[in-house]
Amino acid sequence: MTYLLKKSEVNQTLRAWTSKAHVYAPQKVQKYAQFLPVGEDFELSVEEPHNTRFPPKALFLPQSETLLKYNPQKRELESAKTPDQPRIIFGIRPCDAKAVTLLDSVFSSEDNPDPFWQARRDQSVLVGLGCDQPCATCFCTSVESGPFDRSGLDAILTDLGDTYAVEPLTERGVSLFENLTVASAETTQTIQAIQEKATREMPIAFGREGLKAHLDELFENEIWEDFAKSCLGCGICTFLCPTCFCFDIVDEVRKSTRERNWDTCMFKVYSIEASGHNPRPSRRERTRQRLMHKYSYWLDHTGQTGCTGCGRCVRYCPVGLDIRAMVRKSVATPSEVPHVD
Amino acid sequence: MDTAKKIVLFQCQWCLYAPEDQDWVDHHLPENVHLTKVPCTGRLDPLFILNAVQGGADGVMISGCVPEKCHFKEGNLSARRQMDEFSDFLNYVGYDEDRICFTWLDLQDRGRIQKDVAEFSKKVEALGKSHALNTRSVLPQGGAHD
Amino acid sequence: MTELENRILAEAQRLLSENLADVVIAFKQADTPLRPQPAFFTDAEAVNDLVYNGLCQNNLANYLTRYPREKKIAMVVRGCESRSVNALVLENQHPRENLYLIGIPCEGIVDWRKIVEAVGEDVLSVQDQADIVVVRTPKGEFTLDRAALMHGSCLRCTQKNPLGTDVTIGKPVAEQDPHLLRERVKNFEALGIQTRYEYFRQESERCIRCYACREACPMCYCEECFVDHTGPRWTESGVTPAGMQGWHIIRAFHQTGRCTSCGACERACPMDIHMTYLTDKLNTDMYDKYQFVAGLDAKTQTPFAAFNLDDKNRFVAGGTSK
Amino acid sequence: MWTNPVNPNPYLPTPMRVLHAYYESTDRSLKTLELAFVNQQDRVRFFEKFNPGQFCQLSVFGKGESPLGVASAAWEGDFVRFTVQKMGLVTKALHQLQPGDSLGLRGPLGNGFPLADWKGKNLVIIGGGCAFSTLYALTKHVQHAQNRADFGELIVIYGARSSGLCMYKHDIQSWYQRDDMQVHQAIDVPEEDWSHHVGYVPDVVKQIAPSPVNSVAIVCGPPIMTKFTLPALVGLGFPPETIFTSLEKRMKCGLGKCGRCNIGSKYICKDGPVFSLAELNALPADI
Repeated sequence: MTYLLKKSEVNQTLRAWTSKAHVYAPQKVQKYAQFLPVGEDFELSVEEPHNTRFPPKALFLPQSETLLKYNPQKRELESAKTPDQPRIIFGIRPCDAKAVTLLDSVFSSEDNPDPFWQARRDQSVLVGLGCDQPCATCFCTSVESGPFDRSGLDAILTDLGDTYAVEPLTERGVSLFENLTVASAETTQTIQAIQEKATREMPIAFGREGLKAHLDELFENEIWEDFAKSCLGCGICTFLCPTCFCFDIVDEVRKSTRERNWDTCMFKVYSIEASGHNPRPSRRERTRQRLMHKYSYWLDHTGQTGCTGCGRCVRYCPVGLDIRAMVRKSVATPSEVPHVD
Repeated sequence: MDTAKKIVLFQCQWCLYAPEDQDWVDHHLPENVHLTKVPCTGRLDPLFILNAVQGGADGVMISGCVPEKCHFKEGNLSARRQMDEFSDFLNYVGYDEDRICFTWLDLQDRGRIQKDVAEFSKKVEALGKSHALNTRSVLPQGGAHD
Repeated sequence: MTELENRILAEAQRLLSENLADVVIAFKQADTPLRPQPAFFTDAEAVNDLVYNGLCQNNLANYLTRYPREKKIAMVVRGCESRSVNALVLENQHPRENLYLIGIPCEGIVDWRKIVEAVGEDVLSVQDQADIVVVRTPKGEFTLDRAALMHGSCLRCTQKNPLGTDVTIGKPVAEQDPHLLRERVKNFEALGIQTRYEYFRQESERCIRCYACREACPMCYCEECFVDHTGPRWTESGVTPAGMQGWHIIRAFHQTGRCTSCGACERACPMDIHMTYLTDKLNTDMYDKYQFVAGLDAKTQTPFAAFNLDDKNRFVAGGTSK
Repeated sequence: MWTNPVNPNPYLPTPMRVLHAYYESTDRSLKTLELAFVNQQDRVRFFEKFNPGQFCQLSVFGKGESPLGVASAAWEGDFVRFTVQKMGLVTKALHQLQPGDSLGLRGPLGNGFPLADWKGKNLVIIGGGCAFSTLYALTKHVQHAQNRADFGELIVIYGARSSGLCMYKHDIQSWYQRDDMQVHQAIDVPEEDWSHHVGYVPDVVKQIAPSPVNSVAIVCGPPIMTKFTLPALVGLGFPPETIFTSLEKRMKCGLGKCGRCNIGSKYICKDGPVFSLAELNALPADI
């Protein structure tokens, strides 16, 4: 069943939801959009053709989060609390929603599930907004996803001009929208056409066949040196990435807490050991780790590429390094497999 | 005393010549004044001052030796340039520079530190609680960006 | 290729083929038309994708400290970059004799964000012409006024012509009023202390601590940055107000007398945080107090590396400042 | 709105108390801590899972956590032993602990040695420096009367830079009296009153030349020692599947989440730290 949600009624709908859940939606911060809680006074910002600049993974894995607190009365450590309030996340793009499902494999793994991640995941309903106009920096169709990928979503919206077509995908999704007008069969066909067109028109950035094996063979190749030369070594690509999940655990002495902060393999301090030995001493190894983790190691772990083609790293790299071009250049580089005579 | 404004005193350990003065600083400072002794004002890093301010200091007082009387010859002179600029800079950012006070003590200044502390306390009291940069806080429940 | 690019290319090829340089650092057209990429040419035959235009937004002096001192480096420098090179030479980061500076009088850097704001994300190509910038997009061609696209730091630039170069390519350009920097600082100061703090609070609040500002800055070359130091930990590690404010205050302050106002930090920032207003203040103060401008030459010590008995004194007898 | 986690918080350390703390080396760079559980149910849970070769995250609150290999066998008693080399912030704080002091522990973490696969085999245990601590745990485990029959011959080769840096001196001295094992100790440079081997561990291994027949070799030591010992063993005829080593990397969570100890398809904390040379050869050289 597909429903119709008038754009003019979106704000009102979101506000109505706030009575039963925390509602998050993209809102303008300066000149970009970011997921923020919907309050009385808010301005939805979904008009940009692509995702928010700051990734919504932060709604599940906040950039900084308290894990433990010291209780001075009991003189012992206590666990930080987890949220148990239902949440509705409105307007998440399919690439970001898919990224959340990828991160589930890390944080909701059967051995040692992360209680903070788990609590937020269990409480959240994801209402996705499909991309009828993907940008030039987007490449979701090249990485097993697409502008209308349904992974992780409870409902998906398609822009029909002055209305959104709503396709609920789960029970939770249905419960949010069941009071709306049902779309006609004709409209359903239009939606399908829009979705297919968007998917079809996205150029394929690189071929994935044999990519992993090829990258593995390039491990010692000079190509990494080449990529790393202009790389600044900042954390933009990884912090804005919806699938990067590395974190650091830090004791904040003055606040008596143990916190975790996002961390990135692009920093030198990330891997340096107490002895002074650093397994990834230069940008060459660090750039390699970032790319290899996404396009090779993720496949080992989950069978899926650890990239959803959201394009943020491409859009915001200060030296114009494009991960798609890096992959293409890798593909074009012959691997030197040592010949056994 | 809990309404008194917090003051952090960075004291060069050589600047007080009279043992009674040092004893007063070590043991009899008013409760709202927190003492951090440094080997020389030259050891002061802007980060020390910022840490005090972020931790809620309503005033920061720095006491050191007069020029040419520095135990390390010229530590106080290089500190002067840096600290002067840093307080100008904090003022620019939004922390009132009147809340930072520098005092230089000489051999004949026996008994002056008590007066200086009292005077500065009065001044800070008049300025009231400082809010700018007073930001050290436990993360909100649920973490940042939630 | 423009005539200017041809001349830079010829010079790069000459330097490499005559073995006058081990590497030529310039820009090349890479993956996105909005941001040419820093390029490192080592082979005279391979210098072909070199570009130079207003979209070259990085400060190339940043890459100087990545090379050992013996390396002979040739580098394309604009006014701010030449000052950064001077500041680095002063700090013994590379011997001047192993540097060859190809100077280019600069017309100012075009801020790619302003292009995106004007025409949207999808840009096919950009042509930087004297007074206009022509942007081709799937929606059509746009002609934009170049002056309106300039990055803020370039609008206030005081040194468009490179200093102390080995060769200068292109005609010198007229310098601007050196008081533009001061004007901005004075205007900000006039806002009142609470407004100033509120501005700083809002700017720093958006920080994601990716340290792109640090990595983009030629003067941030410390082996260990103060935020990475763990014993003791100087600032809060997270994206907390204290952590983010502490980072921006101390990062700027460590640039006192060293910052050349190139604005690379701001251009790298993914969250559009304004931070040059902080370093501009420090630069203005250094000039007002010590008549010092960073990077004008490679000899004059920075104010914080020296002191004088007659310095401004606010250590007052009687214990009150001022 | 906020509740305690439904699942146990895996980042919460169990409270421990220091039972004994003593210096292991004459230069005071190595200190052994024997820790007791404050809560008995934690002890039960720990020993249910514990296997030699595993590690724990020891935490000094306010300083952080440090991954350390367990240096005791379960049968030794209701305590857990660690030997700590003073290196960084946390280990410095660990060195300052006195008996009675409290600290936190998360663990046991990692896979540990695949003892079940080694049943009936001869064990060649090769260690160097403070990394010998987990091998000490392995040796103690094997030595126990209940376990000894599970394994064939036991050869221990242990090298240190100098005699002053040799750990567990008295106990190892007593091993020479045992007839169920061979002990070889080595120091890097000659010293007076040193009656054992002199030289680097890889050379000592070549000299002793343990037989690869029905054997497994376990190597733990500084990277440079491991780097040269592994080929030495291969040279002696040990197939890569029978050579094991324990890797170290910077770690934070110890649960395969924080991403730091990732090497190729593996997380050292979760899939390791013990790997066979065959497994290592299949991983990228990112160590």
